[in-house]
Amino acid sequence: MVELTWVIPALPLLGFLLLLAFGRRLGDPLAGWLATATVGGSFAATVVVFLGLRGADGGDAHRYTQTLFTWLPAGGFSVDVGFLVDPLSITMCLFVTGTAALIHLYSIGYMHGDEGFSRFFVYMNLFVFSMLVLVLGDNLLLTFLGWEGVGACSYFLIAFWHTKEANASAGKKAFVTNRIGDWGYLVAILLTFFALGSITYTDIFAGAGGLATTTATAIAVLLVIGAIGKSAQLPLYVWLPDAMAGPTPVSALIHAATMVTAGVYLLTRMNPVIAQASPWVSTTIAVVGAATALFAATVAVAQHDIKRVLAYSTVSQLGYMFLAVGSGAYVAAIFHMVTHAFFKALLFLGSGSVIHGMGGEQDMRRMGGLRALMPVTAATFIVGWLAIAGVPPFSGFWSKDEVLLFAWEKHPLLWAVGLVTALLTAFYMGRLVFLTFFGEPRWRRAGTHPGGEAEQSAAEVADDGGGATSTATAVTAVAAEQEVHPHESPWTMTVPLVVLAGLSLLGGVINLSFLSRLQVLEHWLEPVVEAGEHHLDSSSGVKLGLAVVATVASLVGIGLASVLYLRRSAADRPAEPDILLEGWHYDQAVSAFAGGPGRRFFDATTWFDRHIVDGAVNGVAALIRGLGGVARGLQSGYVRSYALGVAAGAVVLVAVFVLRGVAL
Amino acid sequence: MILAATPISASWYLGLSALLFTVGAVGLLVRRNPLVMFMCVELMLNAVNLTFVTFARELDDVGGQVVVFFVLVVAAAEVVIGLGIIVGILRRRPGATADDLSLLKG
Amino acid sequence: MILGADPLLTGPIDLTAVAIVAFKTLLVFVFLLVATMLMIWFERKVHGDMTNRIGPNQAGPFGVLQSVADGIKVFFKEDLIPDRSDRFVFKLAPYLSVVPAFVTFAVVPIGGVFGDGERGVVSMFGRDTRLQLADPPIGILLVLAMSSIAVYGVMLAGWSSGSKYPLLGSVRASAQMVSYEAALGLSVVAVVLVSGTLTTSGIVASQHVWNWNIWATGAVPFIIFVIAATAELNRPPFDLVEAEQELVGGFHTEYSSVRFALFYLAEFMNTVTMSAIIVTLFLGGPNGPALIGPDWVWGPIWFFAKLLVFLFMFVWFRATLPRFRYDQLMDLGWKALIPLALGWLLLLVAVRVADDEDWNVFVVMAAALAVMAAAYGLLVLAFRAARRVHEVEAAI
Amino acid sequence: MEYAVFAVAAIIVLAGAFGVVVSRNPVHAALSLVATLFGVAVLFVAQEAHFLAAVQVIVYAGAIVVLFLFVIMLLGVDRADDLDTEPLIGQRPAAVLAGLALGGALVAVVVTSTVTGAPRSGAEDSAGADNVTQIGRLLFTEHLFAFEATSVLLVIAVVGAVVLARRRRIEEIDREEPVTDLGRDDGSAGDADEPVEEHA
Repeated sequence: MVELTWVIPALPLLGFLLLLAFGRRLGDPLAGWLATATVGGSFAATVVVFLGLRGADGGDAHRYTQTLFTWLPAGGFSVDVGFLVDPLSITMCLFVTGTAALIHLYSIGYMHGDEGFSRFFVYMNLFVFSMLVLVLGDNLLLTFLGWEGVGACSYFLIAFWHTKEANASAGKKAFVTNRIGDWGYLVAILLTFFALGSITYTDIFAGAGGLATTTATAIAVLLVIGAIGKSAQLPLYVWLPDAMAGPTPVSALIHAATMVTAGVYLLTRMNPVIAQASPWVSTTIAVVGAATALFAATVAVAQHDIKRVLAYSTVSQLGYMFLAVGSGAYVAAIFHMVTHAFFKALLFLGSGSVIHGMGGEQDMRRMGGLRALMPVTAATFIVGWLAIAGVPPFSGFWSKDEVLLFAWEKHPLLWAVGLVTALLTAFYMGRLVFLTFFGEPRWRRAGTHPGGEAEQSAAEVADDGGGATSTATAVTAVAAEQEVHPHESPWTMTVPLVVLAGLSLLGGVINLSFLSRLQVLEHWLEPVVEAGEHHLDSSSGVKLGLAVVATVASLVGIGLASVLYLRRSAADRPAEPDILLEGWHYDQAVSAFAGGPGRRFFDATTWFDRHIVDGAVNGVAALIRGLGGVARGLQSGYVRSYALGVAAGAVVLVAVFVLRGVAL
Repeated sequence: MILAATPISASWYLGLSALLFTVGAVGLLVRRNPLVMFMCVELMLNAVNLTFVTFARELDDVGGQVVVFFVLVVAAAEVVIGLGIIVGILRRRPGATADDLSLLKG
Repeated sequence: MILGADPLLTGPIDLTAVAIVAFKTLLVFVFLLVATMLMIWFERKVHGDMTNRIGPNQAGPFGVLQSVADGIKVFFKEDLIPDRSDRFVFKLAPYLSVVPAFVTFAVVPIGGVFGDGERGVVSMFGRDTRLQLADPPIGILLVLAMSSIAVYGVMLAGWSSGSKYPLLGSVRASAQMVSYEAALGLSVVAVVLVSGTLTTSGIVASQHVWNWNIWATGAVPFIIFVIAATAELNRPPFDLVEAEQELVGGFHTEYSSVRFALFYLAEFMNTVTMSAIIVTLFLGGPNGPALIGPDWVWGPIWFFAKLLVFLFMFVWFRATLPRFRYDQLMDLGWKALIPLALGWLLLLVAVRVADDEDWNVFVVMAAALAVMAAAYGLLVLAFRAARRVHEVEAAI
Repeated sequence: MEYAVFAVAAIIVLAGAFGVVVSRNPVHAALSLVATLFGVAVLFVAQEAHFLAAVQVIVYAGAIVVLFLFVIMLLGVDRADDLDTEPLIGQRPAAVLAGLALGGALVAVVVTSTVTGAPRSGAEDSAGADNVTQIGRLLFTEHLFAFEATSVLLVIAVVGAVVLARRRRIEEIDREEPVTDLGRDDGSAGDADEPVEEHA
């Protein structure tokens, strides 16, 4: 059954090719169903492979490599296109294909009526294919291929409504920011090949133990840079909030559930190398993660745009995963990745449903009281909220608890930051839920559009446009002049919501931490992370204490939010600090630097490029052109002259061989 | 009678095919009629075929003859297309020679 | 060497062997000439009878010597060479017509005993040999090669005359011959497939007793071969070459005297040769039951009997069938005979493979027929589309 | 006897080849080519390549040269060429020089070297079978792919020839191919407007 691995990425690829060729002809619902079917089939194949892998006996049987063909044979170096199936990759595949299938289904409803309907699914299928290549690739280069593939798809999809300036520039921003991380990854590949002579994972696992500490450190640092770029950590997080310009399903699939976790996946995959590196590397990872988590959580507190809140929340949760990786809790990182995929996808899709129902409106200050009008969306959203807030027994509780436990082991300060973040998470999510689904309806009051310049622009950048309308002005016009009639979404959108809500509720059972026997995920992933996994020796008392403290923190956050936002009307609500709304001015600082001293440096580089580099190239070209002009005389156009040349050449060749034969 | 008994040396055949090839090549260079030039190409192909067959016998390997078979087929295809082109040209420019078709000069 | 298969030449080559070969050559030559002369008389006589005329009856008994008389007359006529002709080619062309007919006949076995284990070998002057001039290992290919060479005579004769009608006649004739050669070759392939050899003696041997190829190949290749052969010979109803109404006299309009006689001779010689080839390929050649007397006598007797049937058939065609129009001729060749020959060949191959692999013959036949039906449908569609394009273009 | 066959055939081959080169009339050149082809076929037979000899005659003499003659006759380009002038300066001496050098070099190769090489592995499988069987076996086992490729090639060539030689209506030609001057230097501009000459 494991032999079916190639089917997993092949189906989305097939879907991509079919849609590319016939997408337009298939038209509105059909193209979407085709895409959903291929991804669903891919999920089914993953389940089959998973069962096959489970059925296999332990040890090496849990690692299976399927080589399809040799991709780049170059002397002693060759790269195969092959798939590595082990507990880690198959776990990733399961939730990637599963979530993707649900989101595809959701998109059929969400994208209905959009002129780029089939194009959307072309990109989505390509994305799923790339993501699966990333996850399943059995060497660093193939993973890099998938890595770039998802990056490209992310770019396409962020700028999906590319006719609008803001969307296009958001896409560009994501692309450029990711390049910085990719640079780190590329150099890491080269360094790995240099050090080990191979870039396949099996060889890396086998050879990692023999690496010198400095080499391992260098590789690890470079990989971390790559991961920071892809997973939107400080200081390269800036692209992710802007990436919300894409359609909401894209945000759910790419910028919450799957692609952004690639960095975490990469670090987990390469854990033997990180284990071999200096300890300060993992400490750095943990610190970066903790800082990002706290930073993003504070920013999320003040956002008005429903999707921006979720975006910063995603950054924050990714910080948790980094914290886990840095603390040596790879299983916890993956665990949190899985549960996060469930509830964050749910939240995004829920927000999409809200936006859809509101006719494109994204500002929470003009929502409220939607609970009654959109019962399914509201109910599932609340499940997602409780899960992300870490309220037991929702899935988020278990995974977050696990991360915090390891953070405590690493350093109590990290734990404290995590705890504060948890509190903030519960708070801002509570704020979001209360503003959106509770209180009095505020969408009827036309013309009241509070907020300063900054958030205006922020809202514009992050504007979604929904399925029906696509420009910010249109949205404002709709909100200002026409009555908005919020309504529940079609079944294709609510069914995924319900399924994801169920998963968010119950997702924790895969790794219940209070009994060793119930830590299924941990035992499952054990062979993959044994080199880097930190083993706990905390007593169950400590575990229980930490869990209680975390739960209390969550409840405090929710309570705080309810006090501030549940009952009060819009007027007497506390105003959020502007500095938080604008993300601590980080974005502006980056822009200012790039526009000021950075700009001058770039100009200098441009000058160098234009005059020295291009000059050399153009000079060579001019030289060739001159020589060509001279040689052009030979091209007389007379066939027989050419034939004469050929004959002369033949004579010379034969003569050379004859003379050589005589000489030898 | 002794002459008849000993098989003729391969060198004779090879030498003959060398001469045949040369004649064909020279013909290609000096004639201007595209049809005749084509025929000269056929001469050269035949010279090569003869060489193949000679080697096939010399080495006792039918592979050489198989190659000649393929050369024949390819020559047929080449002639068909070549003549098609020549027909196309001569129909519109009766009496055009190879030297008149020098539109592709540099 | 080319004659290697003949037991005469695998033995020592001495004076007897050379004498036998020379004798056989002479025999074939004389036989062919006499047969041709008689054929001319035969044709005129039968044709006359069929059209309620008497035919030649003055020269010799029943006019048998009419051809001799004609020959003498032609020899004494003035030999004209047109002014605008290409003299060298003009003189060469008649020989290019006659020679292939002779060469083809060289590979036809006209006698010999083809029994179990015996492959047409007879004893002659104490030496074993075959009753055919040559038996090259690629005998049947030689026949095809010669039939393609025969085009040259017609083509060059028409061109070298330096006149319009002969040129058109020759282009028509050569296009016709080249076209029908494909169908001819494909039906020969069916025979080769069944007989499993390229030598004419082998083909005859494989038809020993009553296992004639006309049955073994399922008659269709035979019919195709006869039609294509008639066209190759430029005989009625395919005699567009000399369509008097349009082309005066066809490619030999400008010829006279001996050169004309050579064309005339070649035409009838080809008829005889082609009949012999048909007999060899499909009707078992000299195979037949030996009734009384020595066995070897019966080979030539059966051979001539069969030959006569076909000679009569060709005359019959001429007397009864109207001439084809040129487009009908081409349509028949390219759109009917070639696809049919090809399809039948594939069917034979399928049966053959099924036989070798021990498959169910009926299933294979059914599948093959289904494929052929589909191919036929496609072909019909293609023709229809082509005709439509044609009509549209004609309308513009 | 083989010497006699070789000598006669060689003379025919070379005479035919010279005939191709020096004939003023393309039809004579084609006939000379046929002579050469026959000579080569005889040489094939002398080297026990019976099958190729037959195919040579059928394909080359029976089809290719006939095609040449067809083209010559249908296009009416059968008038004698002018062999006395040579527009490309120095082409003839250079050609003769190149020819001498090429011939000399090739003969030198033949003289100075010996035939080396080993029969193809597996050649002994078909040893004993006759020429046709051997070629057939090799063609349909080892060279099957090449064989199929040539069949595809032939189909393509046929389609290509039909497309190339299809006589389109005059207005269509004028619309599609405005450039009609095929490089003749005296380039009479009126060429473009003249209807295509009807030969046939």
